[in-house]
Amino acid sequence: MSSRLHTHLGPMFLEYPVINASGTLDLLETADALGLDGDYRVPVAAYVPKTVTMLPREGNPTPRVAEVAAGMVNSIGLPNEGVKAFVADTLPRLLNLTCPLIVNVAGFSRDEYVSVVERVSRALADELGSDKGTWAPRVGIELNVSCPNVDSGCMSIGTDAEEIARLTQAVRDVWPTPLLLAVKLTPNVTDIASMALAAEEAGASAVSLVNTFKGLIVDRDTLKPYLGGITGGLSGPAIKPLALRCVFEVAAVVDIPIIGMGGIACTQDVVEFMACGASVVAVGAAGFVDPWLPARLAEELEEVLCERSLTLSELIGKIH
Amino acid sequence: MSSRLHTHLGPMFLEYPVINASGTLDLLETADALGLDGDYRVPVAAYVPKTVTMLPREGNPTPRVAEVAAGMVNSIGLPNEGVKAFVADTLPRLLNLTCPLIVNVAGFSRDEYVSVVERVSRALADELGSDKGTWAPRVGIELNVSCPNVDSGCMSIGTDAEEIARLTQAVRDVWPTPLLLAVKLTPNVTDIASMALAAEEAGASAVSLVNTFKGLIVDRDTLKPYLGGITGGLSGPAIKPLALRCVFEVAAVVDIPIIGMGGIACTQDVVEFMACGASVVAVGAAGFVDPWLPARLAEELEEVLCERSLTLSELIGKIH
Amino acid sequence: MRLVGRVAEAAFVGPYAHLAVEIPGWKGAQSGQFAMIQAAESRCFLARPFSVSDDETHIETTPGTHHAARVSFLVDEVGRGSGELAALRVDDRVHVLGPLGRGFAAAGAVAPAARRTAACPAAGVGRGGAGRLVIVAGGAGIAPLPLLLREIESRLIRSGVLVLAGFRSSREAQALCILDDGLERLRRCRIPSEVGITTEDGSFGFAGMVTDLLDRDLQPDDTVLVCGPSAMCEAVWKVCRRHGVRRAWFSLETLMACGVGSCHGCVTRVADGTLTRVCRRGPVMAGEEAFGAEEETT
Amino acid sequence: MRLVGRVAEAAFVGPYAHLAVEIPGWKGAQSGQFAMIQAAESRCFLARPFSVSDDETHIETTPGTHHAARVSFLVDEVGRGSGELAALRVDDRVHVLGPLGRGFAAAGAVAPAARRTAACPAAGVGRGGAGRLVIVAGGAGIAPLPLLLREIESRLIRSGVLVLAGFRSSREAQALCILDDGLERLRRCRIPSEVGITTEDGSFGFAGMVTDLLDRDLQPDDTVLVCGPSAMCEAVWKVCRRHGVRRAWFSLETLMACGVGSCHGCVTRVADGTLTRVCRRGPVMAGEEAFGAEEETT
Ligand SMILES: Cc1cc2nc3c(=O)[nH]c(=O)nc-3n(C[C@H](O)[C@H](O)[C@H](O)COP(=O)(O)OP(=O)(O)OC[C@H]3O[C@@H](n4cnc5c(N)ncnc54)[C@H](O)[C@@H]3O)c2cc1C
Ligand SMILES: Cc1cc2nc3c(=O)[nH]c(=O)nc-3n(C[C@H](O)[C@H](O)[C@H](O)COP(=O)(O)OP(=O)(O)OC[C@H]3O[C@@H](n4cnc5c(N)ncnc54)[C@H](O)[C@@H]3O)c2cc1C
Ligand SMILES: Cc1cc2nc3c(=O)[nH]c(=O)nc-3n(C[C@H](O)[C@H](O)[C@H](O)COP(=O)(O)O)c2cc1C
Ligand SMILES: Cc1cc2nc3c(=O)[nH]c(=O)nc-3n(C[C@H](O)[C@H](O)[C@H](O)COP(=O)(O)O)c2cc1C
Ligand code: FES
Ligand code: FES
Repeated sequence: MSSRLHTHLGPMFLEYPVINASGTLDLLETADALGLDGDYRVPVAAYVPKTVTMLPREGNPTPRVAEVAAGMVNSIGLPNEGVKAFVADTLPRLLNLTCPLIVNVAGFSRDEYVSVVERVSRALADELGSDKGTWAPRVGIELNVSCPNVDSGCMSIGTDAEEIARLTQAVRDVWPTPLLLAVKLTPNVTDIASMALAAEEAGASAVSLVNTFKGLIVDRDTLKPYLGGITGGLSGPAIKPLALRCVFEVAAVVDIPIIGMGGIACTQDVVEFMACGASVVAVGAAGFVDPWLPARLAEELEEVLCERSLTLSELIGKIH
Repeated sequence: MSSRLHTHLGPMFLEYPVINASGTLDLLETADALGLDGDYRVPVAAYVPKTVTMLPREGNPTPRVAEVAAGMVNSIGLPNEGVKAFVADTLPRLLNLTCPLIVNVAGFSRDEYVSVVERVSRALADELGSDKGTWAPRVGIELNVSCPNVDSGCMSIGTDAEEIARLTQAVRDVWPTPLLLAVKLTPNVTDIASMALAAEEAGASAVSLVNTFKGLIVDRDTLKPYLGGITGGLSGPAIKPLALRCVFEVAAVVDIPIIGMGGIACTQDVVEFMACGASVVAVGAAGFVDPWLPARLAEELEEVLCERSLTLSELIGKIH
Repeated sequence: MRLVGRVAEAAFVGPYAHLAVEIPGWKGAQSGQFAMIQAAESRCFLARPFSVSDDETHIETTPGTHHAARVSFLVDEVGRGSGELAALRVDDRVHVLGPLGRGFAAAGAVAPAARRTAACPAAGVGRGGAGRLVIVAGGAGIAPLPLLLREIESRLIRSGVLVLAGFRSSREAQALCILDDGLERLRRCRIPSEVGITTEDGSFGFAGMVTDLLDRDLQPDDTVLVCGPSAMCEAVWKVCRRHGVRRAWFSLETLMACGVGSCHGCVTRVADGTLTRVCRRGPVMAGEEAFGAEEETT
Repeated sequence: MRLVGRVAEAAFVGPYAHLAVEIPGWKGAQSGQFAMIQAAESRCFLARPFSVSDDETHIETTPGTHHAARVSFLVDEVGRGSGELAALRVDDRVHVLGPLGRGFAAAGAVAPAARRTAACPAAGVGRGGAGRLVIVAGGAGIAPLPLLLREIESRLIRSGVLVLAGFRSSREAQALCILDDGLERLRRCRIPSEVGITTEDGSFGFAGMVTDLLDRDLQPDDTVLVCGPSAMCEAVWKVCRRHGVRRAWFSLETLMACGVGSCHGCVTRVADGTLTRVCRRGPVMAGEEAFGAEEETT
């Protein structure tokens, strides 16, 4: 893609400012499902796999997804192979991708987050050598402190500014600057700006906004909760105005870059998130309908920039 | 409507469990706009006029509304004639309606809320006599501590459980039991259940859930905030899963009735809110498209109850 | 009550969609009134305000019999809501709330309509005094004119009717065809009428703005009725002030969520300094009421 | 890449909508594969999974020439998404992601398709051994059968093909017509075939469930392929176990948000105790793999 779209996310060079939201694009599975070769052109400027936890997780009971007006509610519950299998089987394949990697991590205590990051670090040392400085353009960490679909940890950290600060600091100790450390925040709080500030002050190099909004679906037949996990997280166009407000509020108080997401489905959405202050945007649930959406939006973004005679950096935060 | 739908909201008898959400139905204006006589059949079981404040307010600059996916964002800013004109001109006309009245009140300090309620009380004493016991079936108060579209007061009270408790208590002193005192909560908090509990413990006889979710619209031409009030409140079907979750969470902890609202647009929505624990539901923005919607939904609700062989009280809270 | 209409005719006149909708239960509108309309299978949350373009509800064809309510709208496709309406086909359903608002008659611009008949009325009483009735329309602002012409055909307009319409280009000017019947009826009623057209690109009629044409021969005792974009309305009001015209009425456009006074979304600041709900006090307002009477600095 | 298809034919067969969609860029599907599809002007957020019912992509009419990709779907209208698809008319657009998932061939149920030709193939190699191929379908589960019949016409099925289809009533059974061409081709290829129909209300064929019919004459060496609601699949698996049939494959249905392994929404618990993504490991899975081999308690 044209140099007009080239950008940086902390120490990472990105060919264009559009990535995927964790848990909404499994690049390896998708490539396989669609019969693409391993070396096909990845549709994201950096790839964020689904959240990895210490132990393997099966996830929540079914049903796990339901469509609602202008979006969907999910209660997936972070199924994943656990960090051991992740570093052994998946990580090497992801490092072979042509784009940088942002490993999304969650835990049920501060120590667990730290342990997962340490495991990833050790595996990276094997793969990339022990000089962490050379990793910086290639690998980052995103801390998921915001999943509404698991019982403990996670969102309970993300709703407490002090906990966010302590966690960020603890992870920074094992994942030092200049490595990308993004903290992914939940919008289910009274004041998201204070959460972002806490992360920034504790050493985060970016914040990701937003995870899903906590919602509930009633089973139309039984009138009981429809989702196996009882409540779930709302995403899709329905939340866009709320997510834009979050980005707008956070951009007003932090200096670190924002990865904006929440309902992005078309190029106009990308423009709006960047105008509100996002340096990079992530496509979430809308990518289910079209896994190539991130790259397509980037191409169209370039056209918009031309039409409006704007550079990327002029667009970012234009609203303020 | 059939006795199957008859219900109570605290001390108030309601012919059916569907009312309007404050600020979304001006019954007098609508009747006039549509050329209806003064004594036409009101389309709500109880009428909630727009928020009244101490002083007249002009409201926010334009534009004040914008449509978004499955909803709208408003930044109206509580324009109203002020309590003096309200009690002099409007209140007497509203007391002539065939349904009970729930006066929605806001202030920019605790004292202001109390003063407005006192003004309304005094006017009611003139209109209905000084025996407050006789008012109970006819008039209630709803405290709006949740408007996201004004600078101070209001939502800053609604995000603080202690403030909610203090305010509720202070208003209870001038608006004593058994009079209906509903506290209308904002969903823009980390834990809405604790807000509802605070209101209940301080003497509220009902909670109204939810007011709008704080959002932002970007002007597609200028890339500046579109609404005159910068941010606004999201309502409509987009927020339904979030509002249902709020009702679900609050119903699990309080014993007072819940007035449920947020995206109600069809009978299935009414059923879902009641199943989650709402005793009464309120139609908000969907009533803009059809001012008769509340009464129509009530009629259809009756059919659903018949089909499902459920009484109203069996439906309420069925999910729990 | 919100009504359900059936699209009986759908055609394009230039870039605008012209819809004729049969609406059982429709009460009949005055020109300048509007309805909140929405395609039945809409992806929009809210209905949108559209002027009633023509309304054959109250027309007796033979004494005692009425047409089925048949209401026309002219839709300029500017976004999703109008786009859905413009895409409607015959037999599609439309939700309709209306008629709403103060039309030209209720605002005092023309005498309230007597029961109209399809045959040319023997006599009528206008309020126009000695001056002409000057109707100024811009783009899709031509929409309410067919119904307006219907109303004035039953008035005695001594000095005649001047219709000035401004368009971007000859393509938009094709919409003029919706006036053909009305102008023909004026002729049959011996009401002198004249039409002046401008296009911005000069591809049809006079090249320039409709205000240029208006400026040329406006008379102080003319009555001016205006439908069009806000900028045009304000420009016309300036011309009126300059020519000493005081009898001018404007159909205002703002964003409307409800159309019936509930939402306070449609407010505009009027001459007395207050914010007023256009859906209730308007959409038709007198120039002095809407824009005030301060001297222009031009 | 998500593809854009054009509806070339849209008709109802009984209560089901049968759509033939021209999809430029479509790669050709195996029976049992599905696509995520969505009407272009949809009010739904997500696409919905539908089995490829027939696919004329790879058929050479005369050697060296191909049909334009033309893919059929059979849509049972159960909610908003399927309702929108069922309402499509000729020339409407559809978004298509696919073909996706493991079909019958990839799951090992039938030999992978060789390049098929429209003319009857001289010979083919099946895997069916001595037994028959028994195809069991319930309701709209009949959808993938046309493509399945196409695939097996190029195999040597010594003991023939038995198609058992269960419906609610004769109305649903009208959908059988989508099998006419395929059955005719089997006949032309001299593959013995038989069809048994049941309806729950007895209004057509045998009265009862399709499993009743299956139970009557299932043979241990039969190969059973099943498409239908989950309850039917499980009931069929019970019958298979009872008759000692081990070669049975099922096309499973779960809720799917993405269809490509990204969302983890479509999981089902399989025999080995794990939750597996049906869109990736299925939708076609062997009976033992999906439901396990524990002895039935009946
Ligand atoms: C009384 C009255 C009569 C009218 N009569 C006619 C008529 O006869 N014919 C006719 O063609 N039109 C008429 N209009 C105008 C017509 O109502 C509008 O063109 C129509 O509502 C546009 O809707 P839309 O969805 O197509 O456009 P959009 O502009 O896409 O939709 C409007 C929505 O987008 C939002 N929006 C607008 N601009 C922006 C922005 N820059 N950034 C972000 N959001 C934005 C708005 O808040 C609104 O929610 C009339 C208007 C009024 C008030
Ligand atoms: C591999 C595969 C192949 C298929 N092939 C075919 C085929 O060929 N033909 C065919 O007709 N069908 C087929 N189906 C089934 C088809 O996908 C569904 O019928 C379709 O997705 C239904 O969508 P809908 O929007 O019409 O229905 P809905 O049921 O209205 O929509 C589904 C949405 O509603 C939610 N929902 C469902 N039940 C409830 C409830 N009780 N309470 C609240 N929410 C609920 C769901 O989570 C989902 O989001 C297939 C399915 C799969 C997995
Ligand atoms: C099905 C689904 C699964 C998700 N899984 C994760 C996850 O594992 N980790 C995470 O940090 N966020 C997860 N998310 C949240 C998204 O990354 C994103 O923050 C959210 O969906 C908002 O973006 P959207 O509206 O574009 O989908 C998930 C979202 C969905 C819809
Ligand atoms: C245009 C508009 C104006 C509103 N004004 C008020 C108000 O004055 N007071 C109040 O308590 N709530 C107000 N609300 C909030 C509604 O009462 C309701 O809580 C909210 O809109 C959610 O319901 P809905 O999704 O059905 O619209 C307003 C909402 C809208 C859309
Ligand atoms: S449009 Fe709602 S008050 Fe005028
Ligand atoms: S449908 Fe998304 S993982 Fe299977």
